[in-house]
Amino acid sequence: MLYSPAPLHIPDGFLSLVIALVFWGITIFTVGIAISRTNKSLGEKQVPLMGIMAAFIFAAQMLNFPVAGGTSGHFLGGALAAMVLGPWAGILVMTAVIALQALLFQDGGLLVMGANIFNMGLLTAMIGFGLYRSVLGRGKGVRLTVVGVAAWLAVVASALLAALQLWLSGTSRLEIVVPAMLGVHALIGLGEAVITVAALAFIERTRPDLLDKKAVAAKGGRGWVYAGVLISLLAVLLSPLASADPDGLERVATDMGFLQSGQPTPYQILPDYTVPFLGETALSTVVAGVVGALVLLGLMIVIGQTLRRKTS
Amino acid sequence: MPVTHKSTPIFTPIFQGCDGDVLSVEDLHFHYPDGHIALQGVSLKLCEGDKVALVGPNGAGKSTLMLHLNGILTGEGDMNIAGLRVEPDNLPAIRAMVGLVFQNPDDQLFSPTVFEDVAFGPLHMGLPEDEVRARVDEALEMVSMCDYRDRLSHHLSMGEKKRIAIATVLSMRPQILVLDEPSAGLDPRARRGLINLLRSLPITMLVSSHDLLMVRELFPRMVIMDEGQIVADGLTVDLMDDEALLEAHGLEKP
Amino acid sequence: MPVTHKSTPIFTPIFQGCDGDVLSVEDLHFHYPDGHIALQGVSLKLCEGDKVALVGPNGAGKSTLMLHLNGILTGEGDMNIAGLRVEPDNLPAIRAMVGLVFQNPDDQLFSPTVFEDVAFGPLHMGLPEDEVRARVDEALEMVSMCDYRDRLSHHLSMGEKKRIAIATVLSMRPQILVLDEPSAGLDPRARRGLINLLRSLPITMLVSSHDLLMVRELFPRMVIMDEGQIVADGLTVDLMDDEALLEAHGLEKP
Amino acid sequence: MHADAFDRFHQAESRLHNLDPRVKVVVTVLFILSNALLPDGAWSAFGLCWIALLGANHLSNLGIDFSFRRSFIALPFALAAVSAIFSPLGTPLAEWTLGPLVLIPTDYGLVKFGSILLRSWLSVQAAILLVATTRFPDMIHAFEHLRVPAVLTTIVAFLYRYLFVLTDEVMRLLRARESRSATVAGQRSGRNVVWRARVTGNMAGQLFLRSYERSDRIYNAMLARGYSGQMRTLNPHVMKSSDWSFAALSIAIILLLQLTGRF
Ligand SMILES: Nc1ncnc2c1ncn2[C@@H]1O[C@H](COP(=O)(O)OP(=O)(O)OP(=O)(O)O)[C@@H](O)[C@H]1O
Ligand SMILES: Nc1ncnc2c1ncn2[C@@H]1O[C@H](COP(=O)(O)OP(=O)(O)OP(=O)(O)O)[C@@H](O)[C@H]1O
Ligand SMILES: [Mg+2]
Ligand SMILES: [Mg+2]
Repeated sequence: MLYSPAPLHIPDGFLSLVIALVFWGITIFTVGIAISRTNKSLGEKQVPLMGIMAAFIFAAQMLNFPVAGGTSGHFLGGALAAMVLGPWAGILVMTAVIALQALLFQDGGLLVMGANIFNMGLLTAMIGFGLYRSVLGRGKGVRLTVVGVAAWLAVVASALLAALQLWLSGTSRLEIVVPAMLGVHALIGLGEAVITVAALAFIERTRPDLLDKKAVAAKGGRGWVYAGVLISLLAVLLSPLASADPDGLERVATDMGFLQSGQPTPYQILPDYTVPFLGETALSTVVAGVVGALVLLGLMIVIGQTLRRKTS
Repeated sequence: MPVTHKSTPIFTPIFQGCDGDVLSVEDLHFHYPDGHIALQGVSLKLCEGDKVALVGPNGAGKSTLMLHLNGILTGEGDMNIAGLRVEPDNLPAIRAMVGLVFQNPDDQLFSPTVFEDVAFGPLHMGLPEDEVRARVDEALEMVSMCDYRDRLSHHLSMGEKKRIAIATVLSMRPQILVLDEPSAGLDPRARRGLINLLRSLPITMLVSSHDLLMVRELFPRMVIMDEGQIVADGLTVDLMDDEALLEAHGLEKP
Repeated sequence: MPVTHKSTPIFTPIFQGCDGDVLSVEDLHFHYPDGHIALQGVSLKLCEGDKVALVGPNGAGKSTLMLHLNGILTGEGDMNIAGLRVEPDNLPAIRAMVGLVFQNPDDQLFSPTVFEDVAFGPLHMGLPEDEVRARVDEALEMVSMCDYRDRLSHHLSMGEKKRIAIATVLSMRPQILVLDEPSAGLDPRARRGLINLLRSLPITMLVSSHDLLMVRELFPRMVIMDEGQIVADGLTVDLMDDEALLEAHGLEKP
Repeated sequence: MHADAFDRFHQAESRLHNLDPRVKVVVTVLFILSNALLPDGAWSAFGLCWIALLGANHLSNLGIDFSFRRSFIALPFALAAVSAIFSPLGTPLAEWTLGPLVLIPTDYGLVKFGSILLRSWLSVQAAILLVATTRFPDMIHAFEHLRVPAVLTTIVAFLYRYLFVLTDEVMRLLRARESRSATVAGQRSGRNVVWRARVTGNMAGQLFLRSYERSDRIYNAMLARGYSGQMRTLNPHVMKSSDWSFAALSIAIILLLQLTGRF
């Protein structure tokens, strides 16, 4: 069968419970905002529009093109969805797609769905829309270049984050998983970039009304630009650090309390024979996770506020 | 005199004038991955210049057969196109010889402009740029759509899209044109235009259709399919008169 | 005796038997947001039990007119449905009276199961659950598809989808059934089934179609549209005989 | 593509098929959660989990090895966990040099790796069984009952419905492209990768526009039937006492599994 997306859908069992729950928390919160935002901007039309668009992303993921030696490039679509539909609608659309893939095809797990939605929906929306929004109104060359870079970065950043989640869960060694994931997805990202650029250029030519400056700006405020640029920079800085100097990242994580090296059960929140959530190691991991979640929540709230001010 | 078969899968072609020099299909069987049997022993021969209509009820296997003719689907059986066996190594060459036009022109037209779409085939064949341009112009000329060269395909009417869809394969200079339900969804005026166009194209043609009026008008030879088999193959005038035969296969005398 | 208009936008209805008690449209004008003028002065009256065919070339404005009949598009002009003016306040009541079936059943059937689709209309009218269930059963009965209640829509064949699409509006017990090209894309057998179904439904009907054979068989009255105007309205037998008229508007005598 | 290729539901008459979808969804999620909670190396608990799954398979009338036969979907992803074998913790078992890398598998790492695989494999089986015995529309109803926002469930319902329509479109687009991907003797065909990717991009753009315009038509069709922004649905499911007892039994079993894993 043709349906075979890139290996970004993490199955159940590969992430630790804390990581899975923390990302569920962030995802639920963001999707909640997305629902109310799209409800306001799209009104009663949002249900059919986003349902069909989700089906579009799903179907577009079947599009492939021969690369070389029998392999073929695929399309993920998160960045494109955010660029044409706006970030909030993009997030909802990707959420529906990922939920269906998990529920119908067991492609990606249920407990880790929060993380999958974050990686492939939220992150791609921030980078895709943020960077695209930053070059609105520029010349076509600049715009399309940035679109390509954004699409590539969105894929690479998703892969990087997935690798980091696997590492933080104790599933993979940093020095192996990061280069492996980045290597594969840096290539996949190239295909994604060309397809996204071509698709956007196509839409611009045939239905310019959907993509004119005003229409796009109305879908999300400048807050997205900051978020997008910030996340992109983070991805760009973190990737080489993680692949070239994994020990460095490990040290940083240890210092920040994400990892407790040297103890017998470093990655578990429920060490054997201790009451859940009261073990010393567990507590620190949970606290670290919560702190991380709060930071991200703060970021999202700031973005939300900016948006509201912009649109009102 | 039409030959009709009830359930014998082996078919004796009646057109013995040639031995299928352009296309010959011998006892072709095919089932879809889900197990559905779509073709069960189809044999068919086409000669240079033949214009043949393929009719039959929904689900008869017409589209499935057509997808075999340039190797998009591959069942069991023997197929030759202009002397080349249909097998993986020959596919690229065969696809240059069989021009397949799908029912819905929207599937056929995936580029933003008409020019890019008509140029896709020649470009993919690796032809030099001048040649590509010449071929595009020639193909558009044949369907009388020269003025549409730089238009966006998305905004064309159904009838225009059909013409362009035909041009996209004509630009590859095929030996055989295979059209899947070309008149579906056209209004009478556009349909009339299409009929005139098909009449004017000097090329071997296999056309599936539910439009028996068009079949009667345009195609001297008619092949009836049902349940994955060819149940009749003969002169259109003869078969159209056999109301019992038509009735038995979900058709209606026009 | 058919009345034909060349370019006078004001139209005198010939069916004076009633004064449009079910539907009356008076001098309706409409242009799309991009400026394209789709309707320029359409007037039409339908009486209880009328079965009227709406024919005309692609782009004549048939679908646009139909979208006005239950207020999805709103142009300038006067429209009354069963005595109710078409205006925002009356829309919910009007949508319950006009059952609009779109050309492509895949657009009409948007729920995963047949039951949910047929129940959609009654549910949105705010009927109680028992009533909804009763209506669904009644509607499926009318199109003879009771066994399909729990089937998944995407498993249906084209002809089955068309029937279910009609059931989705019958469940709202409409006064008028408005069908956009119901026979498009059907094979002869399914088309025959549809014709029998339409004949059996005891309800006022306005049906657009390119299928003049079906029109002749089923609809005593026929309205010809072209370029956003009604150019003829009369008995089908009369209009079908007027080859010059048909020819002038891209139609062909069947 | 024929619609059936995507349908994972398997028709059969069984206890599991007739169970209220809510119960099935909740029990499946609890089972997966319980897997995640089991400590590394709780082999007996993992074994019991599988026995519980076999029991469920048996109840489904689909064959006792039904979920097992289909459970290798997530296997490719196991590659990501291979590196866990070389954990810095635990007792080294060997030492392999691979170019610049020195790999030291440890007993702790092996246990970790094995546990990750088992957890994932058991969870996937539970999900497979859920999907095979529950029609997708019923699953959507279950989520509605479970208070997932209606917007989301409706979007997923639309996605499910149009999945088939749009993947069909994609299949036809791909076929059309394939059938014009010809060569002539002596020419290098197919141009370069960027051109091919661009054509694919055009196809994506084309598909986007058609989908977008289709959503307009669907919206019209909804309006015509009285839609005014509020989706209404009938929820056809009522919990029976047998559903309650199945739920209670399953939760008891899951608690038991947890106890086995911890003591
Ligand atoms: N991808 C597929 N998978 C499984 N079965 C298929 C698939 N495509 C078609 N079929 C089945 O194969 C049979 C032949 O289909 P085909 O499309 O060739 O019929 P057809 O003669 O072209 O009909 P129509 O007049 O409706 O176009 C049908 O029963 C159809 O349901
Ligand atoms: N959304 C739209 N925006 C702009 N123009 C449109 C739109 N929809 C239709 N039109 C134009 O309005 C005119 C009338 O279209 P309409 O769809 O009503 O024709 P029709 O009679 O139904 O044709 P057909 O037989 O092809 O269905 C056409 O010229 C069409 O191009
Ligand atoms: Mg066909
Ligand atoms: Mg129309």
